[in-house]
Amino acid sequence: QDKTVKIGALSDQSGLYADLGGPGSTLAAQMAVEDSGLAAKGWKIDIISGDHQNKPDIGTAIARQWFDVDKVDIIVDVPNSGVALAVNNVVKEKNGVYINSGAATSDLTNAQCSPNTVHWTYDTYMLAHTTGQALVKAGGDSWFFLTADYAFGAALERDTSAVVTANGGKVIGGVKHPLNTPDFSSFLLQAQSSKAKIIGLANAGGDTTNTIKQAAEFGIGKGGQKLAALLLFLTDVKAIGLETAQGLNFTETFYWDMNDQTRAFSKRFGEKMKNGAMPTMVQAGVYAGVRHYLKALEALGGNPHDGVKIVEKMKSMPTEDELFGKGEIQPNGRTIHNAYLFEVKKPSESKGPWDFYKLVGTVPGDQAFTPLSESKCALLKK
Amino acid sequence: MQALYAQLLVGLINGSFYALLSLGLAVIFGMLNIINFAHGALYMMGAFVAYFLLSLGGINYWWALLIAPVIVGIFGMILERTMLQWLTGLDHLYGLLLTFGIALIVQGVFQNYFGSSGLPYAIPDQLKGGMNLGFMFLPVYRGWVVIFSLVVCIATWFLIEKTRLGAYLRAATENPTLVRAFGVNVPRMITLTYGLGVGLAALAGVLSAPINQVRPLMGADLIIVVFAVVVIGGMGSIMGSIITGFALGVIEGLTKYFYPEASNTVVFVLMVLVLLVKPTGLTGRAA
Amino acid sequence: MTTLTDDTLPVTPRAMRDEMIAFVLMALLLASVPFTGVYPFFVMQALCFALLACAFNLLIGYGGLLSFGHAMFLGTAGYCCAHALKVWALPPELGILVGIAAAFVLSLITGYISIRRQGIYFSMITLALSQLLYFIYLQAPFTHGEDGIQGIPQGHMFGVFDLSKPTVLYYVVLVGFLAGFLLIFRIINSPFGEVLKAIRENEPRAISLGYRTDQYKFLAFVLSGTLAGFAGALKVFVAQNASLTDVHWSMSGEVVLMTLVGGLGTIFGPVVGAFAIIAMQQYLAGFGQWVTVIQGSIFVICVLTFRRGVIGEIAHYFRRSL
Amino acid sequence: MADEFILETEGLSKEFAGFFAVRDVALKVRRGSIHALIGPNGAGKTTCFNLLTKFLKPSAGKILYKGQDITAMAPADVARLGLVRSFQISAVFPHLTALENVRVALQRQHGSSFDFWRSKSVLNRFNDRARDLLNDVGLSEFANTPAVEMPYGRKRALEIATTLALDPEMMLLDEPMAGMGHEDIDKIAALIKRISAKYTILMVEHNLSVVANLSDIITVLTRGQVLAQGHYSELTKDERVKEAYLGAGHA
Amino acid sequence: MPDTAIAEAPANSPAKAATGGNLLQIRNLEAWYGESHILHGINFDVNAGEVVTLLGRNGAGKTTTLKSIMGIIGKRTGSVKFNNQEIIRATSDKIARMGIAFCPEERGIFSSLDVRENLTLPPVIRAGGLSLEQIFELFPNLKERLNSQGTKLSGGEQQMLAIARILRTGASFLMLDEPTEGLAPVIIQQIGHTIARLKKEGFTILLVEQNFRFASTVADRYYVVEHGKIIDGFSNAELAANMDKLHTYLGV
Ligand SMILES: Nc1ncnc2c1ncn2[C@@H]1O[C@H](COP(=O)(O)OP(=O)(O)OP(=O)(O)O)[C@@H](O)[C@H]1O
Ligand SMILES: Nc1ncnc2c1ncn2[C@@H]1O[C@H](COP(=O)(O)OP(=O)(O)OP(=O)(O)O)[C@@H](O)[C@H]1O
Ligand SMILES: [Mg+2]
Ligand SMILES: [Mg+2]
Repeated sequence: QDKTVKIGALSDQSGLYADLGGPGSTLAAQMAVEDSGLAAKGWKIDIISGDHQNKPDIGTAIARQWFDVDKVDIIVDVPNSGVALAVNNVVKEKNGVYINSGAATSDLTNAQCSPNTVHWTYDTYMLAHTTGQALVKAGGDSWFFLTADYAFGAALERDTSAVVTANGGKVIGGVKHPLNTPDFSSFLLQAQSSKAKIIGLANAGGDTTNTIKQAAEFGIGKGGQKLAALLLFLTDVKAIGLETAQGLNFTETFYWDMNDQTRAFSKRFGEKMKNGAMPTMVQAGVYAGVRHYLKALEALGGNPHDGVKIVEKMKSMPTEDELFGKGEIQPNGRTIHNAYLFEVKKPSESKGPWDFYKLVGTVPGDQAFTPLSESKCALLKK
Repeated sequence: MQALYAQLLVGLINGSFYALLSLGLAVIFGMLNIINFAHGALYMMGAFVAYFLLSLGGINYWWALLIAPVIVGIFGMILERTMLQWLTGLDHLYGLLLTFGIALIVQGVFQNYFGSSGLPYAIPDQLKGGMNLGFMFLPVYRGWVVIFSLVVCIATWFLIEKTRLGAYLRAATENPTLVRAFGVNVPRMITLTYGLGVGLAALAGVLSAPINQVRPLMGADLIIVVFAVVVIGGMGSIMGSIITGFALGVIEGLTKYFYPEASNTVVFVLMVLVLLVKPTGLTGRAA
Repeated sequence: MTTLTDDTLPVTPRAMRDEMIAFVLMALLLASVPFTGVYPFFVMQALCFALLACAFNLLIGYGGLLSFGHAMFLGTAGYCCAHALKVWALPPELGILVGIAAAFVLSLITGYISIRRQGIYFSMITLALSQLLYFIYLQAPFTHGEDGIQGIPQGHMFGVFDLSKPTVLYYVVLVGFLAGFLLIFRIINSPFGEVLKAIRENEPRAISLGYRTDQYKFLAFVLSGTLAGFAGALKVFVAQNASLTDVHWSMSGEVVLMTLVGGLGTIFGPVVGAFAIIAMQQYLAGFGQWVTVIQGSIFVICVLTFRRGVIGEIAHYFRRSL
Repeated sequence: MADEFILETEGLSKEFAGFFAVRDVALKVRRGSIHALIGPNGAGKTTCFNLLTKFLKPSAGKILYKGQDITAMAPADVARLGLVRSFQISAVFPHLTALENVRVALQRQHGSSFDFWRSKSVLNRFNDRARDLLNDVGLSEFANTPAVEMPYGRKRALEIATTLALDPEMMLLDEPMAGMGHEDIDKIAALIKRISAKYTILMVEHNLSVVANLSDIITVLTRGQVLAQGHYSELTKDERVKEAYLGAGHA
Repeated sequence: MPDTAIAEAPANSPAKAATGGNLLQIRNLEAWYGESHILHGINFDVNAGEVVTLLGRNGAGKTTTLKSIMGIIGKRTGSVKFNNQEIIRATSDKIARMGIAFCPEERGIFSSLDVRENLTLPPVIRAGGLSLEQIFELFPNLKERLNSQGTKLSGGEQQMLAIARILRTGASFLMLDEPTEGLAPVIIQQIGHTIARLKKEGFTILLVEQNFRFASTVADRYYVVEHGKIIDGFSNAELAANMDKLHTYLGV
């Protein structure tokens, strides 16, 4: 057993997820290595980064080459569900370790779960359950969905609808819009005339931000309807601007301004970022994941270069770090930690360039994520 | 029925962008005989310039409407002078390839510095709010976009088709050497025309900034739709591209209402249908 | 119309011999890759793209038609092959056939629509058609949208060759590539190729000689599309997935770039171009955001100063056709 | 089939947005003759050619070629029947050698044009015939020269050789001498004379001495209509022809 | 700057030019198309008010000479003086504005313009050109087809249009490249008359002709071009004496 580790941060470095993952994720991994203090104990830990450009084939090619040529032990981040699933197969084939933080698909810990994979931060199941449940309970009992017309959107809508009905709400309509639609006015008009109390946005990225902006333009908030963004990141809110985004409800598992520890970490992080950006939950997840991985290695007393073994060790240790607090990794690879319901502040309430969120509620991890009893993961059957 | 009116109107708004962009393409095509693949990137630049003007210089929307097209137009003229000009006499496809390269560079640089998720640009105060038209709530800004782009389109049409300049432009497309030998400074005219076409793209960019996010890739996918619009219209005339632009916006809008799954594809499907019936496009002259 | 390759060198028996020598050299070089320690997946990937670029080049370099939608054949064949392997559990050789057949059918349809317009219109129509297809695949259930088809079984070729072994896979891909390449070489130097050249040079004259030129261009289009499909089917085994990337228009752009860098209308140019661009993407991957900028710059530089491409310049220098 | 006339038109008309470029033309071309079509500029000669070769659709009238109605055919099909035209601007395949230019035409006739799986060496069987044709038009020493590099007059000759390769029964030549120097004119004229032994030729030409020397019969068109028809000597005496075409000064 | 200087020079107005004097002076003109060297040192003069004809075989370099004067050949050296102004380096639009007009052999009719637009396309550079009425008098065909698309005209009509449009501009020095090509004899006669009349009105004309019979009815002087050089020159009066030589030069 040697004490060398090579970490590959595979992310979208220039495309639409670059801001929420990208270089920030690499930085988060670096900080995790530094904070682990292993270097002082004689460990040699290197980090390389790669750009999968949101293309599964490029992602797998890089991953394969990392394992074959660069002798990488662990791949982290990997936003974009398509790439994430593709890389999942490679890591399993090469018996590496895979800590995904950026991808939403809950398949990673269900149908496609793998003994080499840990899924941190969030997934579609969690998003649907937390936001949906909270809003119905707060009186938003009739829903209209604007859904991106592809697998991710459909899953999100399906899961959320189930939650809404289960909690006594009603879904009164919905419209599927094509991915990357620049103009949502048609769809918004339909949502408006449906008179639903909540307009659920089962989409992501640019589609979500565009919908929110244009909804404001068409006076949708003023008519008493409320928008629920099922997936929204800090960087999205930044892009929309508080003026427009104010009052939005959504769920994240990390926000920089939660407590002293998160603030301290985020300050250090922001100083190293080009535009002073605060970490997103994806980047925070990378940090926490790498920390936990290194802890497991340390506990093993060296690097066995055996993915399954390391992940087993990781699952056997409870997780705990400054950013997500206490938690655990379930046998299917799902990390369990708290999820938080936020509301976007009014511009007048914001005190700084990244001061966006108000905490509305906390959902404990065991209620937020897929219960093991519902998981379709083959690992559980053994 | 009311919903239908609303969808028609909304379609018209999108049509404005198609019209402005395909108009710019038609102007450039008419003159330089190249398909300006960089059009989408320059459209994006227009929006970004407006954003910078506001955030760095405190210059408001109204000035941006004027200044951004000029700045991007000048940038376009520099491109023309330094690169496109060297392609005269070569196959038109090289123009397509060169501008494709330029588009990649411009988009890449902006992506590098501004990421992908987009920057906000607020609707100017004067155009905030909306009107209740009975059948729909029309944001004032959207109404403005339709009217303003109509005016710009018609003005451009007049300039190209009804003035001597237009005749020079068309003649110089066919045989620049000869037109120059008649005493017209063709290179300068070409440069200015490219600037005009690019300026139109930038203007569309400024118009769209408050509606959409200001994003480096905002033009990349749009431009392919506009290409389809151009193929449908046939690029035969300036008026043709304006009318097809608006018409397709409306058709697309209606599709979003009746069969939203197809709204991304409807323009392309229409293109296929038109080509099957009339291979030269609706107003096209034989290529 | 003006031709894209500004000087077409006459093909003499001597030139043919040069080309054969170059071909044998290339084949030997590629065959020795597994013994050199070069990462085989890289070479396999490049080979697939090289075949794609060669197919594309058949259309532009010899038919004068610039397709900006060739990714649609790559992607369609890829999806269909992947589906056949994964869902229908067909053996590899049949999977490849399914992919090729799909590309063939697609090229019949798209060719029929696009072939009647020339020049930039043709480019724009192919681009729009491929974008149409992109959106269809994005929504179609069998492609699994954004996620793509993952974890495709590689299986045993003809029941013997175990494709999950990198070296075996490498030689299968290499044989596929060489076969495709030779076919293209033959097409160019066939009676049909001669007519194609004549049409590119002066279409009205060809018509007046009694050639129904649309049919020849159509055949060239179908051949090119089908061969591109072959590349797409091979690529499935290398990448073990099929995804939207392969149908996106930026992929079509990359194919154009590869061919342009190597030399439009040259026989070996697309191969060299494909290797150059794939290598560049590999080694510049660390530059992240700047890769697009660099690619764009290569486009610009090629078009402005280096229109013949690498092989084109070499051929021009030695006054040979390569 | 041994008709006297190889090509006949009845009431052939072409209207462009209210303007009749060709009106009610009845043309009869005798098999084996050189038939000239002359007339002032804009008389409709080229339009007539375009109608006969189907590059334009007639607005009215009928075209009979070898007794067959070809009014509704496509250009390439008409060429396949043996009715072939040359262009007013020279039409060769510039980067193919003279030999290849001719071979392209031979190849069409003898099939195998779609064979993409065969080596082009199968085309070598056409080489002899191609050389013969080049010989006929005096281009033997240019066989391996790319067409771009040939002088203007030689290109016209090459074009004729290519056309002959199709073994046409009838050739339509539109101003074959336009832009040529005197030497070339004489050469081409002699060539046309020579080939007219085998083929029927319908040509448009403004060079009167050529017309006078070559043609068996002349049709004069003005304003889209047939003004007169006859031999050169007859026509020069016709006052109407003088006024409309030859001009006052003409002897 | 030079434009205005020229415009003020009195000798440049068509009316005054008839007084004679050297209008165009060409020395050691060489020209290239890309790599190929076409003109190898052309020398000749044109006096104001003259009609000068360049004769020569196909490919001798006549057209190239005209194009070099007009400034539309990529690479050219030597000296071309128009009104004592060196124009070898000037761009073609400047040259045109000094009062030189060119009618190319391939006619250059614009298909995207109608006949009227084609006719009025070249900008008027100074007063003194023909009016539209005068032009229609010369070429009645054009008047009938005014609204047709330019290239839909018959070959001969296009030739008329090409000549007609440069007569409008007020340029005093016309270069006509094979103006009779493809024209019916009647029209050729008409063009002969036109040239004679233009000469009378003070225009200077440089003509390139294959049709020697036509040239001999209008020209004052001849130059013979061969292989990119002027190999001979004589006046109309000396024509008879030079016929034999001409036969060998041109193969007439
Ligand atoms: N496509 C067209 N559209 C409109 N008018 C046309 C078209 N083609 C020809 N014309 C007109 O028809 C008339 C006859 O033209 P055509 O080219 O047949 O003349 P031509 O006899 O060949 O003359 P030339 O000897 O000058 O070549 C002309 O007046 C011309 O302007
Ligand atoms: N664009 C060109 N590129 C290369 N060579 C050319 C070009 N144009 C003309 N030439 C060559 O230049 C030489 C002179 O041509 P030019 O056109 O001046 O001849 P010309 O005397 O006008 O002949 P013609 O009577 O045929 O018009 C010819 O040998 C010709 O082949
Ligand atoms: Mg004619
Ligand atoms: Mg000439």
